Amino acid sequence: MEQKSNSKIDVIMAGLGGQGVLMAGQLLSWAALKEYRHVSWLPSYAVEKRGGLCECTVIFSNEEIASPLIDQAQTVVVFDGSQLTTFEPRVLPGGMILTEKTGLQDEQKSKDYELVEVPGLETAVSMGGGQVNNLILLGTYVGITKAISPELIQAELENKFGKKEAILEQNQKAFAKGIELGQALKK
Amino acid sequence: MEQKSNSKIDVIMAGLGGQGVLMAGQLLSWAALKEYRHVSWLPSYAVEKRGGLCECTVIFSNEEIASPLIDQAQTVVVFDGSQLTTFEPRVLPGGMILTEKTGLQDEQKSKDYELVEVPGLETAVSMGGGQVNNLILLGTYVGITKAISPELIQAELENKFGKKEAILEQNQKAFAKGIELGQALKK
Amino acid sequence: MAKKMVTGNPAIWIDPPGAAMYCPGCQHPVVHRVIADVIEEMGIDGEVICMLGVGCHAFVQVAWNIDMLSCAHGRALDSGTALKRLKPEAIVFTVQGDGDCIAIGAGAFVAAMTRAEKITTIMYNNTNYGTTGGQLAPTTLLGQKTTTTPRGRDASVEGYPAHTAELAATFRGTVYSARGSVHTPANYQRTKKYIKTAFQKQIDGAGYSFVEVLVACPPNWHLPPVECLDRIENELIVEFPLGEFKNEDKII
Amino acid sequence: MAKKMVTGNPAIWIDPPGAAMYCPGCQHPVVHRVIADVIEEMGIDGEVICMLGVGCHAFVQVAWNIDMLSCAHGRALDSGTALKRLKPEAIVFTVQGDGDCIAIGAGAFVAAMTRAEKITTIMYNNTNYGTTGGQLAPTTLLGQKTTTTPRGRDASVEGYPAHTAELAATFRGTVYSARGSVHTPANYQRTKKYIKTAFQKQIDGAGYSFVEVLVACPPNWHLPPVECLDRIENELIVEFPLGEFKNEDKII
Amino acid sequence: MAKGEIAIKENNCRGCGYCQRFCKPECIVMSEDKLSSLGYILPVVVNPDECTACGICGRMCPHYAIEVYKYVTE
Amino acid sequence: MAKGEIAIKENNCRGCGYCQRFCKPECIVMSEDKLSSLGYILPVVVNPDECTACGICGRMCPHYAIEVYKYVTE
Amino acid sequence: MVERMFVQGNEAVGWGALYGGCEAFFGYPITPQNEVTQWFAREFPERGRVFLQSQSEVASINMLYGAAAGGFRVMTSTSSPGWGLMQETISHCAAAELPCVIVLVQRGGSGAGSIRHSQMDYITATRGGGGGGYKNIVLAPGSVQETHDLMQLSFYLADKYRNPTVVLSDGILGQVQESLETKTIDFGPLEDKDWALKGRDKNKDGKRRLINSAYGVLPLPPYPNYISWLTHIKKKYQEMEDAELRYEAYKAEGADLILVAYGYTSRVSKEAVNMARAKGLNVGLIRPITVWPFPYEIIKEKAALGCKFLVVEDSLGLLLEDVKIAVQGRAEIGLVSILDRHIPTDGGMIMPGRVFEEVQKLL
Amino acid sequence: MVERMFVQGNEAVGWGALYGGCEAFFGYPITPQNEVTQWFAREFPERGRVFLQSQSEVASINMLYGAAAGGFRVMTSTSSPGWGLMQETISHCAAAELPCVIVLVQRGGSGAGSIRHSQMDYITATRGGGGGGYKNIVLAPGSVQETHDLMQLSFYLADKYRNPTVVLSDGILGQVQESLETKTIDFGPLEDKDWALKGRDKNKDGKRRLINSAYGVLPLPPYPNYISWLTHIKKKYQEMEDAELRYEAYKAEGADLILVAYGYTSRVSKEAVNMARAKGLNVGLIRPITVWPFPYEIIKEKAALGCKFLVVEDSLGLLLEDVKIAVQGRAEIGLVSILDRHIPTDGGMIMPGRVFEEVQKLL
Ligand SMILES: Cc1ncc(C[n+]2csc(CCOP(=O)(O)OP(=O)(O)O)c2C)c(N)n1
Ligand SMILES: Cc1ncc(C[n+]2csc(CCOP(=O)(O)OP(=O)(O)O)c2C)c(N)n1
Ligand code: SF4
Ligand code: SF4
Ligand code: SF4
Ligand code: SF4
Ligand code: SF4
Ligand code: SF4
Ligand SMILES: [Mg+2]
Ligand SMILES: [Mg+2]
Repeated sequence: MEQKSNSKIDVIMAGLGGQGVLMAGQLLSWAALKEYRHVSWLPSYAVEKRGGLCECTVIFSNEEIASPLIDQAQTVVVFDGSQLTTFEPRVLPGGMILTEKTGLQDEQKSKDYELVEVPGLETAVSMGGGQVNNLILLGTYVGITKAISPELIQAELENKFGKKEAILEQNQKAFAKGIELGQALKK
Repeated sequence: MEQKSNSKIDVIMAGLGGQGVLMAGQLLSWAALKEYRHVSWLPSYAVEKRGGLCECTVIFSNEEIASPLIDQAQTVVVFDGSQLTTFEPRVLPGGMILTEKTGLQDEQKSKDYELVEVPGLETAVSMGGGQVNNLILLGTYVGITKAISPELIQAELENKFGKKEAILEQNQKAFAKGIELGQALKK
Repeated sequence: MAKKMVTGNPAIWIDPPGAAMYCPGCQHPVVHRVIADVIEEMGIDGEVICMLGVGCHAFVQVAWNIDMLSCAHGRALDSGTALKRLKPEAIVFTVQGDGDCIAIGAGAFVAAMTRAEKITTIMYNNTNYGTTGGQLAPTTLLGQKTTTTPRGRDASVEGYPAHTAELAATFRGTVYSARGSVHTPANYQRTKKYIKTAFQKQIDGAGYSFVEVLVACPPNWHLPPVECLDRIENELIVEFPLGEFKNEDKII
Repeated sequence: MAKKMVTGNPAIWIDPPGAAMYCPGCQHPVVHRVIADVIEEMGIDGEVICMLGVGCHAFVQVAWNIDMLSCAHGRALDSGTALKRLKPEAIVFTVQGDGDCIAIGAGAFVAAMTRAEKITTIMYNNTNYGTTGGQLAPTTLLGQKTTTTPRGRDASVEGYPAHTAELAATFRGTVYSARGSVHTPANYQRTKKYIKTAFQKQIDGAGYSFVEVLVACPPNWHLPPVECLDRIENELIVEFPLGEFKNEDKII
Repeated sequence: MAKGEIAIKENNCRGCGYCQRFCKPECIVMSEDKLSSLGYILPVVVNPDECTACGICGRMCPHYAIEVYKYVTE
Repeated sequence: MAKGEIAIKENNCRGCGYCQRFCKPECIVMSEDKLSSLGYILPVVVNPDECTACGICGRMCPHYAIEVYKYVTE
Repeated sequence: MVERMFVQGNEAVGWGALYGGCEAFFGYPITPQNEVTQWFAREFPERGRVFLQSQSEVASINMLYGAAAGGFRVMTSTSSPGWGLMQETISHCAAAELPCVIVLVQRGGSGAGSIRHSQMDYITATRGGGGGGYKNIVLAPGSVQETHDLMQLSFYLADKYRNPTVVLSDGILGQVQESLETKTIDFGPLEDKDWALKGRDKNKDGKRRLINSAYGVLPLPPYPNYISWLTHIKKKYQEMEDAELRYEAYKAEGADLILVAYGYTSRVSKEAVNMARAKGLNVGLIRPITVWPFPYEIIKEKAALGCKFLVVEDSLGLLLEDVKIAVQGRAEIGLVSILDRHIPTDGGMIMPGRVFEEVQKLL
Repeated sequence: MVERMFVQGNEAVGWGALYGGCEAFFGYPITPQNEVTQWFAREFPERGRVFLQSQSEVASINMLYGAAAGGFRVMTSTSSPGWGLMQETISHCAAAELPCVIVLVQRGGSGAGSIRHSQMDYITATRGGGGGGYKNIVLAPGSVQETHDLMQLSFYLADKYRNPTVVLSDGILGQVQESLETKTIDFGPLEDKDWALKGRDKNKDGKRRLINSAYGVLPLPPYPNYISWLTHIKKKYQEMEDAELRYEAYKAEGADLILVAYGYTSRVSKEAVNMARAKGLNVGLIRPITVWPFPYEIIKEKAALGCKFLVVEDSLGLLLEDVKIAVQGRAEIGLVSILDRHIPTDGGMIMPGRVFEEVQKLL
């Protein structure tokens, strides 16, 4: 489900606190800001302090964005496989859910959307650390949907980690790996 | 203007802070409580702390008292002669103003009420102290209007000053003198 | 022979009959005079800004010819803090009652000293809430009768008299703390010196400065005015000793 | 061979995983354990009533199996005062953060000590506002970076660290004041003794008792947990010395 | 000989008696029966010759009722 | 010989390292790579024989992740 | 036992509280309610009940919070600036469902205001001035006797609904002295306060009690989440609204003009009604006794019958808002406001004659 | 100079204040507005402006009181429990006519409440929660950009009317990040603050300035008595009401159903309007930008045309009261409330789909 550039694009990223969900959404927003007139990023998380459910909605468009909160998005990226059923209702009919494979147990309940299982954590660990899985999943999302040009994200990573070269490299690699994964999963 | 017992009786007492206006009104209220089902006493004074205008309204009746605040009373007792004009509008047409003579300068403006001038302060000083003038004026009011039986006031004085015999006596004498004055002024 | 006025109305006094609002023998206006004298002598009447608390002291608003702000009860130090931060060149001082400063105002007081605000407080201690009719204050002496301690202050119920000047001295941000009185001419002069020193600390940017002044409140002490002076001498200064508790040139 | 549990969950603990709500290395739950131990050892778990402030300490409401009231920010001492006045037989104690107690709560704190309330306070000092994301507290050290002092606390702007236990000791109504820590096992034991003594003072009806405890807050100190312990040893106890500041059997 | 003199503004006076208490040379005493228009007992100057113009009575008067003047040779 | 033993509840552990810091006989060290389900580095018991059952690790653990048992002869 | 006395409204607060079973008073001095505080200082300790002067109104209300949590009948009293300071914790009391009584003797505002009477706190009393859209039950006495009676009712209702209750007085009602008959009024039985903090071992079920003003933030019983608490509280507010409405209708039957007033101005209005009736004018009065819940329905009914309204209120027009909501544009509404005060002393009061004038204009 | 950035609503508060000429921020931490305080801590000192963390919200507002008296543009920010604590002195600011800006990022109430979004402080913001029936001007932004813009307007209006102005945000608007273009907006000239305290010698006329929140208690200029002050203040409130009304009407022309919402729920409502329009339903939105003064007239007009209303509000129904006053019983009013929240995390939010559902029910 490749996105038409310049239309309105929305995505919900969801998972558990600590999985880098919000950061992935922000990188996407910052990048989108370079191409779109309007961008919104809305976080939401459980009241308990640490480790609860957590999500963010990212929308970009050249028209005014009516609401930064939406019931359902074109795409939902689930960062924790075990949460797939929780977030199934959040995808638009005909949309796509991209989910981390690890933890996945439940069957896809509704057949009304396309499910893509991403071996993100596995890949991340093989690259030297589970903590970059958010970049892998973001890359996969961008690779599949072409929501934004990957260079913009790479540039934002530089803005963010510019001085910390090792981390920057790790993240950029992970993101690139995600793009690859995405292209492999959807061709 | 003798009052019919058991009808509704109201009076405004007015003067300057420190002249014993409020106390006179309270003595009258306490006494009335023995004869009437309903009694109200409402003080009102200027905001500045000491020495400003000051008044209280006393009402007693066997019917419910609609309002403890009234625009005009059957009788107004003015404790400071110089304030007569200020309080003229507060008497009912056909009512009576009883005023302390000392300080009196202004003419009676309206002819719609009866004016009684009381040489209270003069009498009080002759009895040994200006500070009992409030009892003299109260006595005069009771003497003229028969609003309440004088014994009830005397009893309240005893309740109040019982232990301080000298003061009690002075006050009781002043009150009795007021009654006399009242009777003399109105026969 | 010519005559020169020695004691009249301070020049920064707009309306000395403002003193008419005080009860006979109240010493608030005496302290007002001390402060006015200091401000005049230091020549700072055009630069001071006074934050009034809520209490009998606040009647001084009809009197002093200086810029003044009447603040919320207990909060003059918060308001003064903010103004001083924005106008560091102004000489900002609060005048407050004992209740205003150390009952409802204790939070603001502790905070101002913790932050080492460069302002000055003069607190009038009459050992009760005069304005509202003579209730217990934190400064009320043990055994003292007030309208809310009709049987006298009882330590087991209402605790112990608050020692504000001593408390102020314990804070690092405080550079000056003193307690004076005006119950004798000599103490009048000493208090004047304390207040002058307190202002000077602020002008020097040293830190927070505080002066407590004991004042007579005849109606609520239920004493004739002159006996109030004896009470200050015989009872108050026993509990609340006079003098300087801290005097530093900078925060140490 | 049989096994006997030496250290497990305190018996008055309903839900030890409540500790899961704390950041890795937070020492709040360690102090919770100390208090629980004391309450158990004294056998008073059926009689104590705890007034919670607002701050990270308040998560303990999911844990202790005792009666508790969650109070308004800074006001646990007011609420505790009232309850103790009506239930003198209860053992009433407040647990509060440093911000809760000596910033927004300073007014209630000063008043409780002035009135010599027969209650106990345990204050968790993590030198910042942990709950709201690590802002300046009155206890923040000079130079310490917080989210509201991004350049480090500067004495000329934010003043000096508040010494709460020392302040408490200056009040006549306070019979006991101490500062402990749990950054070593020995200090854990000492703190336990302080808290036990504080409760005992209340049980004896002596007066107000207060214990401050230094605790690590790794995320807001921007240090790995074990380095927080070093910071306590090398920096905190220099500014905030440990020990008893007052220990009287009755108000003197 | 008097070094100065005082003027009592009777409308301001509230009869507290502080002036009497503080005048060292006892120039001022509270009258027995002299009342102000508001009814307060007024102080009177009994010993004008002894006045040193020290200013104390004026300073200690809470009601700004005393002005003190010093004689000066021009 | 061990005087007791400890049990680490790995789900509670937050990897702070305090247990390692405080165990005098150095029975506990933080692992290099053993992660809890929440991703925290876990401590491991390396020296069980030296455990004195002093209880310190359990008391100092903020997350109630250690239970300490003492061997007793019935 | 009935005792007859002659006391101020402020003192009737005390007598009502005493006979209503109040166990403790916490308060801070402020004009024009100082006689309330002083009454408790004088009368409570010698009866073994608790009086404590707080260090501020913030302290007063937090003392109520703590004492109410212990299951005690407690109250405070204040005037407008102190009322402002209490708002945060009144909201906490509402959220934690802690019963307590707050007497508000209104003075002129805003700010430090005047130290005399007014009726300018109507909206904050009826809507709550703190965060979160909670509800106070608000009782507005019209006389010294009713002050005494409603004080007792206020404790009953506070306990019944576990909710803060406000007794809304004013500087005139507080100062006026009238005859008062004191006695305990029986409103019926109430449930035991099994929810209160007594120390765990004294609880019936031996389980701990935890009282919180943030139900639903942590997953704790009885409201495991925020929405479950809100659902409960909304239902309670509806119950109070349905069951606790009280008002007096005076000569309102078939009236062409109805005065609406509470507190001291309701007395003034009653006099004005009498003056009008004496002149043959068809005028009545509706006096809300509970100002929350508010008697919207009866006013709406009267409006539907074509009657006009005159609000008599010592403010710039606050009760007026509620009357507007009730009338829904169907009738003319006049206002006699604080700007219509009269009498030379004291910044003035609203007098019956001025109200009657307005009545004549409207008819 | 226009700068484009991507920031939270809470940060837009800071940028708006900066470009609006704010000179000092005094505030106390509280969720969900901590980013506001932190923004000022980071950005203000290095620009030579004042940031000071207060010791409580009571202190914050009293700091505003003092700084505003000096003629400075000052502000604070808080959430619901802190808002409750500010009420006394907001009332003082209104009485003393001291201009200041208070940002209120609403969180769930009552009491300590949730630490997340809600819209439960509508009534206390628009009516004032302190003593005395004063009025705050209340601006309710609907986006990050508008937060920035209305911050600037708030300082202008505060100065123009010498009145406290509230910027009413919520936990969602505070957290959402959107693109923002910053620049100073010119609202026209204002008079010199000749009334401010500068130290007597700096005053134009060389005369002292005295600022008081109890005008009329002492016979001092400019209001020698209480009634003269009230007359003045009433006139001012009327002027503000007449001149400062602002609202957005979105597809409201000829609509059969009009949604009424402010803040975050207005965004949700706009989405619902779009959903409805896409289905051919004749639905529009009225979004009050000033919630006081409130756009009663336009709603009344629409009601007269026979249109229905749906209030969308993350509370139990507070804005609803104003819509009722406007509609005067002439039209059906629906409510999507806090109990209609949806989404598993965070106690829920009101979602566009839920609003659309209700729209369909009403049409
Ligand atoms: C918030 C608030 N609460 C209460 C009051 C009433 N009040 C005015 S002055 C005062 C006491 C002042 O006592 P103190 O500071 O000792 O001054 P004094 O009257 O003794 O000079 C009080 C309680 C008020 N104005 N504002
Ligand atoms: C009236 C009010 N203001 C602000 C807050 C927000 N708040 C919650 S906890 C806290 C700070 C607590 O700091 P501290 O007492 O040191 O406890 P810590 O979080 O460090 O454990 C603040 C400001 C609140 N809950 N209520
Ligand atoms: S009450 Fe006391 S302090 Fe106040 S004016 Fe009177 S004497 Fe002075
Ligand atoms: S923020 Fe600090 S004090 Fe709070 S739980 Fe985390 S570590 Fe502990
Ligand atoms: S000191 Fe002043 S007020 Fe007192 S008696 Fe002397 S002149 Fe009168
Ligand atoms: S000036 Fe001195 S000597 Fe003269 S009357 Fe006054 S106090 Fe006495
Ligand atoms: S009980 Fe003591 S010796 Fe055993 S592991 Fe724990 S700290 Fe080490
Ligand atoms: S002290 Fe506890 S939480 Fe910390 S590493 Fe050891 S077992 Fe884990
Ligand atoms: Mg005092
Ligand atoms: Mg802390």
